[in-house]
Amino acid sequence: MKLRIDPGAVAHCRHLAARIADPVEAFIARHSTVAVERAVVRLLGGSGTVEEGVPTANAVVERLGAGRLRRGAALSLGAVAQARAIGVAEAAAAIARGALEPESGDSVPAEAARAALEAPAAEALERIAARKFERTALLARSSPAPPPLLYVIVASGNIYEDRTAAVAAAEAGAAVVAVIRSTGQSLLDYVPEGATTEGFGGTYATQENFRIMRAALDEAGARLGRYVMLTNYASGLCMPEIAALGALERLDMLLNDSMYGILFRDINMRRTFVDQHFSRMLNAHAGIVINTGEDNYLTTADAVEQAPAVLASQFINEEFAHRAGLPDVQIGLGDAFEIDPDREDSFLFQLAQAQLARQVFPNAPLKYMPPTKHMTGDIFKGHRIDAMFDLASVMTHQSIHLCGMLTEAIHTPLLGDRALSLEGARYVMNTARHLGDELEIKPGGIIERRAHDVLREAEARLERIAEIGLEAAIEQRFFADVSRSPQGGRGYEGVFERAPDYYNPFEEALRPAEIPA
Amino acid sequence: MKLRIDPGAVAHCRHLAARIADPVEAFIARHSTVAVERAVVRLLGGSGTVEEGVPTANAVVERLGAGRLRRGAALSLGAVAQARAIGVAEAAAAIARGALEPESGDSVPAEAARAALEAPAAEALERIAARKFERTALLARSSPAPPPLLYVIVASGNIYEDRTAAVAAAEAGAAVVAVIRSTGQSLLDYVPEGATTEGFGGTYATQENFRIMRAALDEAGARLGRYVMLTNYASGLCMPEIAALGALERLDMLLNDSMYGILFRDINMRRTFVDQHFSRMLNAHAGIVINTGEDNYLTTADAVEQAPAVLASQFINEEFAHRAGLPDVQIGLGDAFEIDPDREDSFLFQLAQAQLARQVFPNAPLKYMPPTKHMTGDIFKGHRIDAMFDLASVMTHQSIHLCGMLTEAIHTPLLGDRALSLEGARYVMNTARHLGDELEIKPGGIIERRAHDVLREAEARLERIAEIGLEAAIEQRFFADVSRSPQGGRGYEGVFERAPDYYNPFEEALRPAEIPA
Amino acid sequence: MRIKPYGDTRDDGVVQLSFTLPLEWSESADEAARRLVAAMGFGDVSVAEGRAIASGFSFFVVYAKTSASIELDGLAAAVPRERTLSMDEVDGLLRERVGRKVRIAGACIGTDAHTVGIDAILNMKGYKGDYGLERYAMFETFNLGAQIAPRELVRFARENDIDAILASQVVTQKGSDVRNFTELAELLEAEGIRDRVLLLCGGPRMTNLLAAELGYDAGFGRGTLPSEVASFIARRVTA
Amino acid sequence: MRIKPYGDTRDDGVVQLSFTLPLEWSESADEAARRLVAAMGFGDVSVAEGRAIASGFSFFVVYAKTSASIELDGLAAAVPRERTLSMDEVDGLLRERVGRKVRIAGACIGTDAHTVGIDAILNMKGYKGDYGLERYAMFETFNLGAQIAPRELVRFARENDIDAILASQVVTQKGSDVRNFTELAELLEAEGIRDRVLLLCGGPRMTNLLAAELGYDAGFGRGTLPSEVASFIARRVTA
Ligand code: B12
Ligand code: B12
Ligand SMILES: Cc1ncc(COP(=O)(O)O)c(C=O)c1O
Ligand SMILES: Cc1ncc(COP(=O)(O)O)c(C=O)c1O
Repeated sequence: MKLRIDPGAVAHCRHLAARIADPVEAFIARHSTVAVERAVVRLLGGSGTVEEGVPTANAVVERLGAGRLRRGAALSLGAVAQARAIGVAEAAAAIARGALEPESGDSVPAEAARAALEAPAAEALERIAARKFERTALLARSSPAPPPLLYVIVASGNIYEDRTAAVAAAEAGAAVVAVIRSTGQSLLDYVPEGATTEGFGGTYATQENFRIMRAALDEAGARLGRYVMLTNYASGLCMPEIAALGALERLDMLLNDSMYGILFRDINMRRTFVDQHFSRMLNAHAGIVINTGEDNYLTTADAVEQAPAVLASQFINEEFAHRAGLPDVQIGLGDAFEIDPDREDSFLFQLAQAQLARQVFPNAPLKYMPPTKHMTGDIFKGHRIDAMFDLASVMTHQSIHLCGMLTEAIHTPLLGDRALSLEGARYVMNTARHLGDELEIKPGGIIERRAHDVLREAEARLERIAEIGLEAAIEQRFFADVSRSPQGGRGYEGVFERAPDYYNPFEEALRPAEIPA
Repeated sequence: MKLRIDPGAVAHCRHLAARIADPVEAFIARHSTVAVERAVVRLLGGSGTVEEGVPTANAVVERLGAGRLRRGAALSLGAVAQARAIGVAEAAAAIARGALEPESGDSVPAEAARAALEAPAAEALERIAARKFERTALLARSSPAPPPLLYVIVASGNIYEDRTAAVAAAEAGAAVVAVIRSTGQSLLDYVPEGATTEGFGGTYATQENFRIMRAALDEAGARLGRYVMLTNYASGLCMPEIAALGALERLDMLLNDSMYGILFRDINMRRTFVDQHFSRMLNAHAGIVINTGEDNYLTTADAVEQAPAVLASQFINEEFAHRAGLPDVQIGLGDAFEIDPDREDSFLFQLAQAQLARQVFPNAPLKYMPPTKHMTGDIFKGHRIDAMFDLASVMTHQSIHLCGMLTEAIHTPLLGDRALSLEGARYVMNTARHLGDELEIKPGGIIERRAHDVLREAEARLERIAEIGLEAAIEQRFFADVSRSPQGGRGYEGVFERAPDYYNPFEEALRPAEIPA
Repeated sequence: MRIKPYGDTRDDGVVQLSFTLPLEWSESADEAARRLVAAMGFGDVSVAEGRAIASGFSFFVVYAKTSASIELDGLAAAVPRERTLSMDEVDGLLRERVGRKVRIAGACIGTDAHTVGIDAILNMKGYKGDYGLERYAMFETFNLGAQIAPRELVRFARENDIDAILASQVVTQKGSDVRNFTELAELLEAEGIRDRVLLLCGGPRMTNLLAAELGYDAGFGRGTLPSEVASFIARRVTA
Repeated sequence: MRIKPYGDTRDDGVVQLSFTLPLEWSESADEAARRLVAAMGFGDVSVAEGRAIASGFSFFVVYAKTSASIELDGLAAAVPRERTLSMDEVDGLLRERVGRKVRIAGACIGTDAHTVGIDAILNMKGYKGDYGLERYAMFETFNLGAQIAPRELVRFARENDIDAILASQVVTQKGSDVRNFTELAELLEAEGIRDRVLLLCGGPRMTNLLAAELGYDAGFGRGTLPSEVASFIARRVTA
């Protein structure tokens, strides 16, 4: 099954995305955020909490103060460590506790401070690389089911129930398990600590929770003879920190979108731009596949109208990802099956959109999201809508397949719901395994015309965005029908201009030599 | 979506089917059965029951005795009527009651007896024609949903609950409602009388039950603005009588297969051949669409292996139907979606088979039966299998679509099951309405190769059957893996050779001038 | 009149159930399922499907008959359903009897960010072709949006002379909706302005009965149309 | 140990239900459904879907929590499950202890024509790769086929010195299976040969418990393998 699409238009879209990214990248290069600095602190060993449960990373950033922070948290930590002849991690812990004053490093020359950072920074990057090689080795021994990767979510709010659910899902055929975060976590300006058993509509993302899940899935994977991937959510006020923790705990995927927080959580856009860049550099190094959030555009607005916005956003997300050093195989662009199921020929439109994405981004592990908006309490009809979604996915060779749940409109998935969903997807995908390869799309027919229209319209939008700039475009509701201003939204106070001698050892080490593809 | 199939092979199959039918037709022309004669009595007005609930038609045939019957029941009735100067219906009733002796007409010349039959026979045929025109008029005023015709069954055992269920189904979108017969009715050598409220796995087919359903569906249809068709089952020991009653009560379809009773109810083959012929003549005149039973081959044996048998049987059923005067548009050839759902690419095989039937019988209202054999107590998976069936149906333009039930493996459909099924079918067919038209089958791919194989193999089987004869072929397990002998099975005692002056006014009137197409 | 579930015959009481048991599958697991459903009070229990879905977990589909029935008389009274007024009627009523715009504040409270529902009620565009409250001449609406702390909503109401508060909760897991709604109602009491405002809540699982339990004036569930809410407000502020 | 249904948390008791009510849909129909499920003894009743499916009929999907639980101890004993013997073991046992072929008659009784199940047990080919009784050296099997009246089966058994009768019923609507099975058992009693034969029944809804109630020696349900039946017969005729 192939669409005849205009390669010139596709190339032009990529060119426009680059033009859109340029000024944003320039901004990113000149700024940092409290979240980026906290991630640096964590990578340098600043883990755990101080009194009152404040994470060490937050306490350090707090105590360094705005002025010092402008040079990068790392530099202060290196200086204090150097001055006191202690380890950088120790310095961080001491500063966080208030046992050492940041001033105590002020006399140390930048050179020396940087030198003190060298070993711990290299060690952190090596730990991450080691986790990545671990994954590679485990994957090499794994006998996976045929693609796409069947992906399910767990979201009980209690990490131990989530663990039970995740293992059960793995046994029932899941290749990827994502732990949905508690509502509201993305608006917290810190990462909670420890194993958690209370959350609403999801479970807190914490380093300990990551560990618990990773261990359980490794154990299940060993038993089942196939590696089971673990996923969590980065986008939010703590994007870079979650990326750091995910890298350390061998998560395999992270939800990481260059605009999701802006549009859907009213997080400041500049904060998000800076945060996504650094977090993605870490994802790249960790071999973590990012999942972008274009599907969200379709859960609120009309899916037929929004298809061009999805495609335009995919080009932009791809461009930002490339600039952070992510190769195509780590860019899980989002899409969703959200067209009104009761619309005549809606399945043809879905095929057009999914196949278009497949051809435009041939090497990207496309993330295909299930029907959600049009799911109702009629679980029987819902199960059928999900079946059609599964069919579209296998026909168009999507890569990461989020299994739809028959109870989507009712509750976060029950253990039994997941089993039904996985069984259902396996049935549909197996019975129609090669259907897409055995059929051809009628030239000039409904499907092809629709794909053309979407591509043309995306191109037109990208052109407009390139003209007015991404910030203005977001303000003018180009995406998801919401308007956000450059200085509005949450977390803007955490964005700051870098001092001329700003230093971030990880950024230095991970800066891509050239934009990969 | 089109398969490239060899028109020569198709033509050859038809030619072989004609060769197969020839000797059988010769046999039919020389024989009649008690059931044919009872149908004649009924058409001539012999309705109701005599004491002990024995139907008048049965009593008449009984009292006429074998000798007289060989000339056809009509002739005796005409003679008695003539001799007593009463109506033919009156004669039948009197003979049945034992109030008149059949001998009382023995002196009447055949000429005179035939003359006495002329008016009542013509009147019966006109009544049937009037019901047919009624249907035509109702259909002309009807605004049907897009094809295929959604067909559901009711089977509570109680005609009044069936009526409730049928009206509810019509409201939920059914275009055709079939009342399944009680298990065992097809082995009764008489048609029960009156409204019935006790049956197992179905409801008795009686003239009164037909009336009750017809009235209810006419009423619902008027309210809904679309004609709702009524279906019942002919094949069995009373094929011709059910055909007669169906004609009189304006049924729209009848299950009527030239071999079903033989294979699945162990009814004698010669009995069946003779019965099916006359019953189909009546179906033709009544404008009733027949439904053949090839789907049954697949409910017991392996559906992949049996596909050629299905196609071969379709050719044979078509040929017999043509010879009874049925035009293509009244020949609802059966097929079914019964391949093991867990077989890889099974959906491709289903498409191949359905599309092959569509192209080989372009004008036949194909009857597509849902998955039954592989349905289990897992109603959720079952609902998905049914969804794929619905999809195959709309993609290949099937005509009469028997909605699959998620509870197929559990119970005869509940009222709610039917609603879910209809809703599900509507969803799938609407969302993929033009999918079949917008895709092309890859030349030489899995689908096309499978269709070729089935056609070739059907041709080979028809060749063998033409050589050895249909009776021998049935004995040698060519169909559904069962063996039946020409003189074995139920009802053989009811087959008899016609006397040289055998007379059946309806057969005379309805004998097709030439084989229609 | 009492009615029972209808399978294929009046009063047969047929019900379909499905559930998961934390139990390794075996034939005795099927029997466990059968006994469980019998213990729930059902008769004619038939385990149509029972199978392992993971180690230590089995899934079941069961059909059974209930002897429970429900009395219909009085039911309509328990769920009063007044005729929905047209936009003109609502505006007319308010113009005549209140004589000024009724001030409405809506929000999706707590950490809940599902604004589509409350937007559907408030925004101009409305829902399913039914215009939202913004479109009414006699309403002045303030849509505070997502993730609004109850405290913030109460402060806004006090500072802006709000007549009616509309709170939405879509995430219901572990009773988070009940918790947030309760907090809002209690804060209003604590601030002493509960009787000055009309307090409405809504969300896909809300019912009038639950709303009453929570101390709200009304609750609106799945499929609510803006005009139904408008009618309710108009009737209550003019009652 | 007692267990309860598992939704997403141990012992949460979550159950899914669906049913039809003979009731025109309206919001009060949803409330009727809620009350009905509450009357069945469930808590936290949430009507996820309620809608008209025909005039006078509404369909509902409900999630609710049950307080019922089931005791696992002793359950395994109630559903005894002996190890299935291999074909060689069965034949060996019979050769040694009976010393002649065990004569088996099977049929689908009454008006039921569903022979696939009994064929699966009896025919050479068997079921799911497990050979049927015909294949065993020490069984002599007679498969009478479909729609065999109980009387006919009894006559056959008497005239042919049958050791074990295998009766199948697939159509279960309105209790027709129970009726036919009962008739068969009573006829065997009446003819005085009940204790001379081993009497087995089977079908998709059969359970050992139901079989015992009907006066049968054992009952076999969905998914039965021929070897399980063979083992049972071998053990019982040599016990
Ligand atoms: C769209 C959507 C989202 C969007 C929300 C965007 C937005 N701006 O609203 C996005 C993608 C961001 C999202 C995120 C999440 N979601 Co969400 N989401 C949905 C979805 C698909 C549709 C909800 C919707 O828009 N319905 C349409 C509106 C019109 O209906 P409604 O809300 O019921 O409103 C009507 C009535 O209830 C009533 N009403 C509602 N409020 C009020 C208030 C008043 C005063 C009145 C009078 C009436 C009224 O009137 C409305 C019109 O009739 C549902 C699944 C589903 N199909 O229902 C899940 C769902 C609600 N989400 C869920 C969850 C858990 C989440 C997440 C935690 C992660 C996840 N699993 O996806 C995050 C966290 C978000 C957060 N912090 O709250 C769960 C909630 C589970 C539960 N019962 O607790 C659901 C059910 C999905 C699931 N099965 O897991 N989600
Ligand atoms: C195949 C089939 C047919 C075929 C039967 C062909 C044949 N020669 O058997 C045909 C097409 C002819 C047919 C006709 C009808 N059928 Co039918 N049919 C089915 C179907 C699809 C599969 C049954 C089957 O073969 N199962 C496979 C076998 C291997 O499983 P099994 O029977 O359970 O047997 C196993 C065990 O139970 C056990 N077992 C069974 N018997 C015995 C006996 C002993 C002694 C032992 C030890 C073990 C044992 O061992 C077997 C192997 O594990 C079912 C639906 C379904 N998916 O289940 C409907 C179904 C059984 N049919 C049904 C009905 C009502 C009919 C009809 C009345 C009309 C109709 N609705 O189709 C007619 C009437 C036939 C009649 N007079 O009995 C209903 C029964 C409803 C009910 N619960 O009462 C069903 C459930 C469909 C439905 N939902 O309406 N049918
Ligand atoms: C890209 C992306 N990031 C994060 C999230 C989750 O964010 P939150 O935890 O704020 O609900 C989503 C939600 O689906 C997403 O698509
Ligand atoms: C052609 C045909 N006739 C009749 C029947 C029904 O026959 P019976 O009433 O014997 O079950 C069927 C069953 O599906 C059939 O396919």
